[in-house]
Amino acid sequence: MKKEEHLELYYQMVLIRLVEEQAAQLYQQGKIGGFLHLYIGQEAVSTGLISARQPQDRVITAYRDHGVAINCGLSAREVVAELLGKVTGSSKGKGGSMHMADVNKNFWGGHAIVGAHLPIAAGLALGDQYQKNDGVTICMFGDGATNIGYFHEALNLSKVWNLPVLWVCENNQYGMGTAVERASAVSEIRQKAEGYSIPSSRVDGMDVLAVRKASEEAIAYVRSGKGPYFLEIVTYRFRGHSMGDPERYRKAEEVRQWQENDPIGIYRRYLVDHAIATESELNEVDQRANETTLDAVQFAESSPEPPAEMLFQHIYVDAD
Amino acid sequence: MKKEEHLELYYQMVLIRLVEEQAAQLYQQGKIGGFLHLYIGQEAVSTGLISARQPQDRVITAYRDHGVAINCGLSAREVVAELLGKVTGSSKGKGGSMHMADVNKNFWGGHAIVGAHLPIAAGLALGDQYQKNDGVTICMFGDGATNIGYFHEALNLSKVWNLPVLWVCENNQYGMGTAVERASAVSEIRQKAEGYSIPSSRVDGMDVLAVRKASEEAIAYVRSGKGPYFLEIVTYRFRGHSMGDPERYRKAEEVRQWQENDPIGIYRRYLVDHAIATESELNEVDQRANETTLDAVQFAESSPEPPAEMLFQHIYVDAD
Amino acid sequence: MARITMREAISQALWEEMERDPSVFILGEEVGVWGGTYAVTKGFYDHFGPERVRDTPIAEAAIIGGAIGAALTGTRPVAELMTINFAFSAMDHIVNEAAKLHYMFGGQFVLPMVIRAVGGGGRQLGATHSQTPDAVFAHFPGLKVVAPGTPEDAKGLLKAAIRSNDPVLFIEHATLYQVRGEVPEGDYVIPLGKSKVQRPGKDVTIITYSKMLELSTKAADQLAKEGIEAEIVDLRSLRPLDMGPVLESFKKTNRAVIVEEGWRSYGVGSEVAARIYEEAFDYVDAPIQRVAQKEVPLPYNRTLEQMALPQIEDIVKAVKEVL
Amino acid sequence: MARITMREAISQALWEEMERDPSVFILGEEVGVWGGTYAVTKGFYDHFGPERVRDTPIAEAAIIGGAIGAALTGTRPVAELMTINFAFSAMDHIVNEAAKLHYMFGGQFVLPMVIRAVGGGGRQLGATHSQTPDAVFAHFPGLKVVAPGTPEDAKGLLKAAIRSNDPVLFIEHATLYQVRGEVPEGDYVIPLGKSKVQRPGKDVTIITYSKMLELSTKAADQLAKEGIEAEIVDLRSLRPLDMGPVLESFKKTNRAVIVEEGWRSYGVGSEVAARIYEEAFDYVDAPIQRVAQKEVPLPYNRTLEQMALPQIEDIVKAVKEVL
Ligand SMILES: Cc1ncc(C[n+]2csc(CCOP(=O)(O)OP(=O)(O)O)c2C)c(N)n1
Ligand SMILES: Cc1ncc(C[n+]2csc(CCOP(=O)(O)OP(=O)(O)O)c2C)c(N)n1
Ligand SMILES: [Mg+2]
Ligand SMILES: [Mg+2]
Repeated sequence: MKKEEHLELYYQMVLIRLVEEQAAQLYQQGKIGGFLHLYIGQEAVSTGLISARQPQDRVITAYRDHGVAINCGLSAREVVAELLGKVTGSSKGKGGSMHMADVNKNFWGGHAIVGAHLPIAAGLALGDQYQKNDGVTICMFGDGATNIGYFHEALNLSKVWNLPVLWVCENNQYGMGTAVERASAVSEIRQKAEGYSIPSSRVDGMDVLAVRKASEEAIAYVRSGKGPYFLEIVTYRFRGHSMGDPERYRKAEEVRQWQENDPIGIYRRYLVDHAIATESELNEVDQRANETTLDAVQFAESSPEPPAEMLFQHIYVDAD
Repeated sequence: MKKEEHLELYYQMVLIRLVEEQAAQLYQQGKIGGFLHLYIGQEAVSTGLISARQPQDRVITAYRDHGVAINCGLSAREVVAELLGKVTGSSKGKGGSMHMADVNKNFWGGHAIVGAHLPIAAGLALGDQYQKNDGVTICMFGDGATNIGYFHEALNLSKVWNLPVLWVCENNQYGMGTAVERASAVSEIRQKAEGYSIPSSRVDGMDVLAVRKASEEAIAYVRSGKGPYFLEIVTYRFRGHSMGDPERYRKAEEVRQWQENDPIGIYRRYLVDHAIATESELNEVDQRANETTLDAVQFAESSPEPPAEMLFQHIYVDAD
Repeated sequence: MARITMREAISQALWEEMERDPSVFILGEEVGVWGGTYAVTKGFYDHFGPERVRDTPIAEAAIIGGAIGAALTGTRPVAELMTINFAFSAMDHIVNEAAKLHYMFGGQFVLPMVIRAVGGGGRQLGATHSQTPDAVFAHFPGLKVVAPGTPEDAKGLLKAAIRSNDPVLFIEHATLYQVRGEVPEGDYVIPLGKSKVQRPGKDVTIITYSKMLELSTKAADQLAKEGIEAEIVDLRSLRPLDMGPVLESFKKTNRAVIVEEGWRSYGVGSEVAARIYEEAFDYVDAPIQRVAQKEVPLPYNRTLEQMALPQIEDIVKAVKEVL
Repeated sequence: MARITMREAISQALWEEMERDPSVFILGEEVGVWGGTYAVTKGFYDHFGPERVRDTPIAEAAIIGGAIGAALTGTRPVAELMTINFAFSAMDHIVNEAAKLHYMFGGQFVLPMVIRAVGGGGRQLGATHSQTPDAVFAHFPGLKVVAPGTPEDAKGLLKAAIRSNDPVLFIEHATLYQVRGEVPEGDYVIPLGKSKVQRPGKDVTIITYSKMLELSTKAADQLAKEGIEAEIVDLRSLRPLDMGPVLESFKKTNRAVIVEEGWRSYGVGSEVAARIYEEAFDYVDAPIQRVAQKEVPLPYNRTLEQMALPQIEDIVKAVKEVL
């Protein structure tokens, strides 16, 4: 890996972190409505994963999507503007936090119904297979999502039809307040893949390079035509499920311990220890990410609201 | 096993066969409407399975339910009357072929939406667990049903809550016209149980005694409080999926081969070969089953239709 | 003009669109090797092959979700739900995903997909397999809901649905498959969302669609013998709902009966009645009548089932009520 | 009388019924350790324990299916769907199983179960999380659908629902949880399926329920300042739908506005309007008006969302229209 690539990964992780810290503040100020699910703590997962994709590879995820959006190439401006419901947002202010997307970046959202995007991901892969494209569909979802029927139907179909889809479970230990072992028959989620004869692996989601490597292998496997693959990425969310979570379900001590494993800190140390970058180079990157974030907030705040007539736009493509 | 027990099992299998052969005729005559799914070829499955249950054990199955109903102790009269839509039928003529049930016999139907009864079965088991009853819920379903989300949600829940439920997959090789391997990621259905860490076994469904033995063990396991168990019973339906199936999806030769494995013939030979019963004793049983069947048809044909006012009965328990 | 069955009309529409556009393909339970539970896709598997006529597992959410995803990539899937009753097993994907994705992502997502589903009662299939819950789906903006009553409409509307860039729920009625009617030769398309006068008349307006068009026509025949000329307006689409021809007819007859197969409460008739009152209040000469299914889960027993379903006599009676 | 919030009223009803009857238990996502996403079951887990306050996996079909099965064994499960939007993920179990089993098996199956579900828009949750699809569920005979608008009703109706032997869908509105109202002391039950006059008046009848009762009351306050006395009838149940008080009021005022939060087409207003016309045609002095949600998937943006939702001014305007 080239130094610039390292710095780019590091930059993305810091940018996600800073954008989300800003988002938390904007939420407190009442400028963001609805639900806000922060990705803080999980940045290495999508950063490593998506850095391994080719442009023709589609990405689709759940509502915890800001980081994924940024990794897919959406600008911080579009992301924050969407959070503020502005017309300059990636979904023109109609989708909000849970519904970021950019079709041109091959990022297919942001989906708020738990697990419902898995059959859609199978369909994206089917579309590629049907059209003989060589893209891989990368579908991310939480540990909690693996208990709903959609998961089952999608995984089964992907195997039966040998679809080019990479199933990625972000096991952050909880679905809202429910610990994995209280909701799932198996606590190593990858074991579920065995019920579909889908090969799998499990990787440390706090180590961006480990995630990247595992993802490269997994994507290559799928692209080779061998069918679906299942990747479990073990991680942790540092914040509540969404803003306003009382967090009665876990101990502060547990959170603290995980926070010592901050994926950004780990990577930073790695870059310095392996003399890939100096502290001051990394500080510069931090600085750049910070500027981009502040610019994004400024841009979003000064952007216009969607015009009133937009209420009745986008119901149908064809006029009725 | 006592001789009478053997003869009882044999009797039930023959009775199911004869009742269904009559049903096929009544269908041709236009006396039965809707769908009619025959169990012919699969008699050893439910006969062996249900012979292993205690009275407190609940049974629930899909729409292919005539045999199960008879094994649960419903009379041939009630079964045929329900087929004819008569008020003397087990569901007063309101349910038809797919909706036989008798709560007093702990038989909970007869369900027409594929897989939808699996979560209900989990609930039956939950009710027993909650009330500290020692019953086991026996839930039967087809191979095709294991591909729908309901299967997944029910199995997962049963393991997470350690519910006293025995999952029984009747793998008759096809879901309608779709062979198992064209619809399911794994063709040994029991492999799916691994995704839930539910122990499983697989048994020959043409051998009633093998089914009974496996069922006894499985039920004992569940009753001991160890949680759910998964039993795959391999069988074959000799007739079409329902009446009027063009059967383009399988070769006559395949059907013929399986028919040589007729579970009734196999058992009959076994009883004679092991000197448990003589040919003439078995002929007497056949004769008795035949009389019961003819009586049932006669009873059903001469039974009254449900009265018109019944149309508006049973919508609610409590008057509104 | 050829005289063909509804089944043939639908089958032809599918076949011709698949021939015309390689991005069109079919997926669903038993659509391939079996040839379609209602034989609509008979012969398709052999002709178009397993890539374009795809048998699925029994997994309705995956069928509809899969169609959504494939549509997003630019193909034109036609997903078949064996019956509309199984649409409840894919409800989230129909009403929360297909109906909303285009809007929710600010117009970025385009879903050129069709869901074909067979509905209707009258075949003693019991409560779970006999529903006509069309109004339920028509409640959701973002979805288009079409339910033809004649072979001609079925063919032209299905072609329009397949060429449409929006998700369309196309509801067929199982007991109409055998019904014959004239169908134009060659390729033709009938725009979605247009009601149509299927029978002219001047004394009363009968508003209906799908299977009930057949019953309404028979009722109109009976009424004609008594000198009553009923005009029949066929909605054909429930969303968008085109009130134009309905109101035009009503302003002429001043009397209306709405006939639907589904349950009365929160059904199609209530919406159409409410709109007529709103938009043609001054033309109302008598309370509008609704003919609909009795509000019970449909029983298996044939007599009871028929008691619950709307009958020709019910329509005749309702017409006489408004006259 | 105590003045408590809707949240407290519902919480009390649950708590008291669980104390009263050991066969009552709760299951759903985050009902236990978390204390309920809307804090309705806060403290329940510690008090009643994990057997009676059961956190479930994210598996809506299993939650409802599980409740059905448990109810069949004689227990009284109260299943919570975190929001009514997720009811679509359990649609088959709600409308094909819960609503039909009693009928389909000739009365043998009895399902004393409640499904609690939180609905409503106005919190910028986006199109999939903001729906008020009450009419969709009310379409199905066999289900009872209740949606209270005051703390008093919420408590009394929820108790009735829990004691009922039929499956009841109990719809709560997220933005009503903070609303306060007088609630009688001690144990009381309000029978299901009864509409109620919540505010007397003589000039116009406003028919509404749930959250829209609050807006309608505010509209009535405004109208009162102009000397217009609106009578408000609260449906409280959508199935069975009790038209008694509606018709009684309408026969007095001869003018009606129906206010619902959900989409207009195939909604609650259409049914109520159709029935008023059918049952009180001679009393109609002006076309009945419906106030409802604009027919779009609800957008995230606050301004657009509020434009789509019914507002007090819309009600005032509609009332003036009918006068
Ligand atoms: C079908 C459905 N049920 C419930 C919810 C409410 N809900 C939103 S997020 C969530 C937890 C999901 O957990 P997980 O899949 O582990 O993802 P994470 O939040 O940990 O990223 C729940 C229950 C929903 N959105 N959709
Ligand atoms: C949800 C749902 N989808 C589709 C159907 C139509 N259908 C009825 S039976 C059946 C095949 C089921 O196969 P399997 O589970 O193997 O049971 P078998 O008929 O072999 O006993 C199908 C697709 C249905 N009843 N419910
Ligand atoms: Mg999680
Ligand atoms: Mg099978």
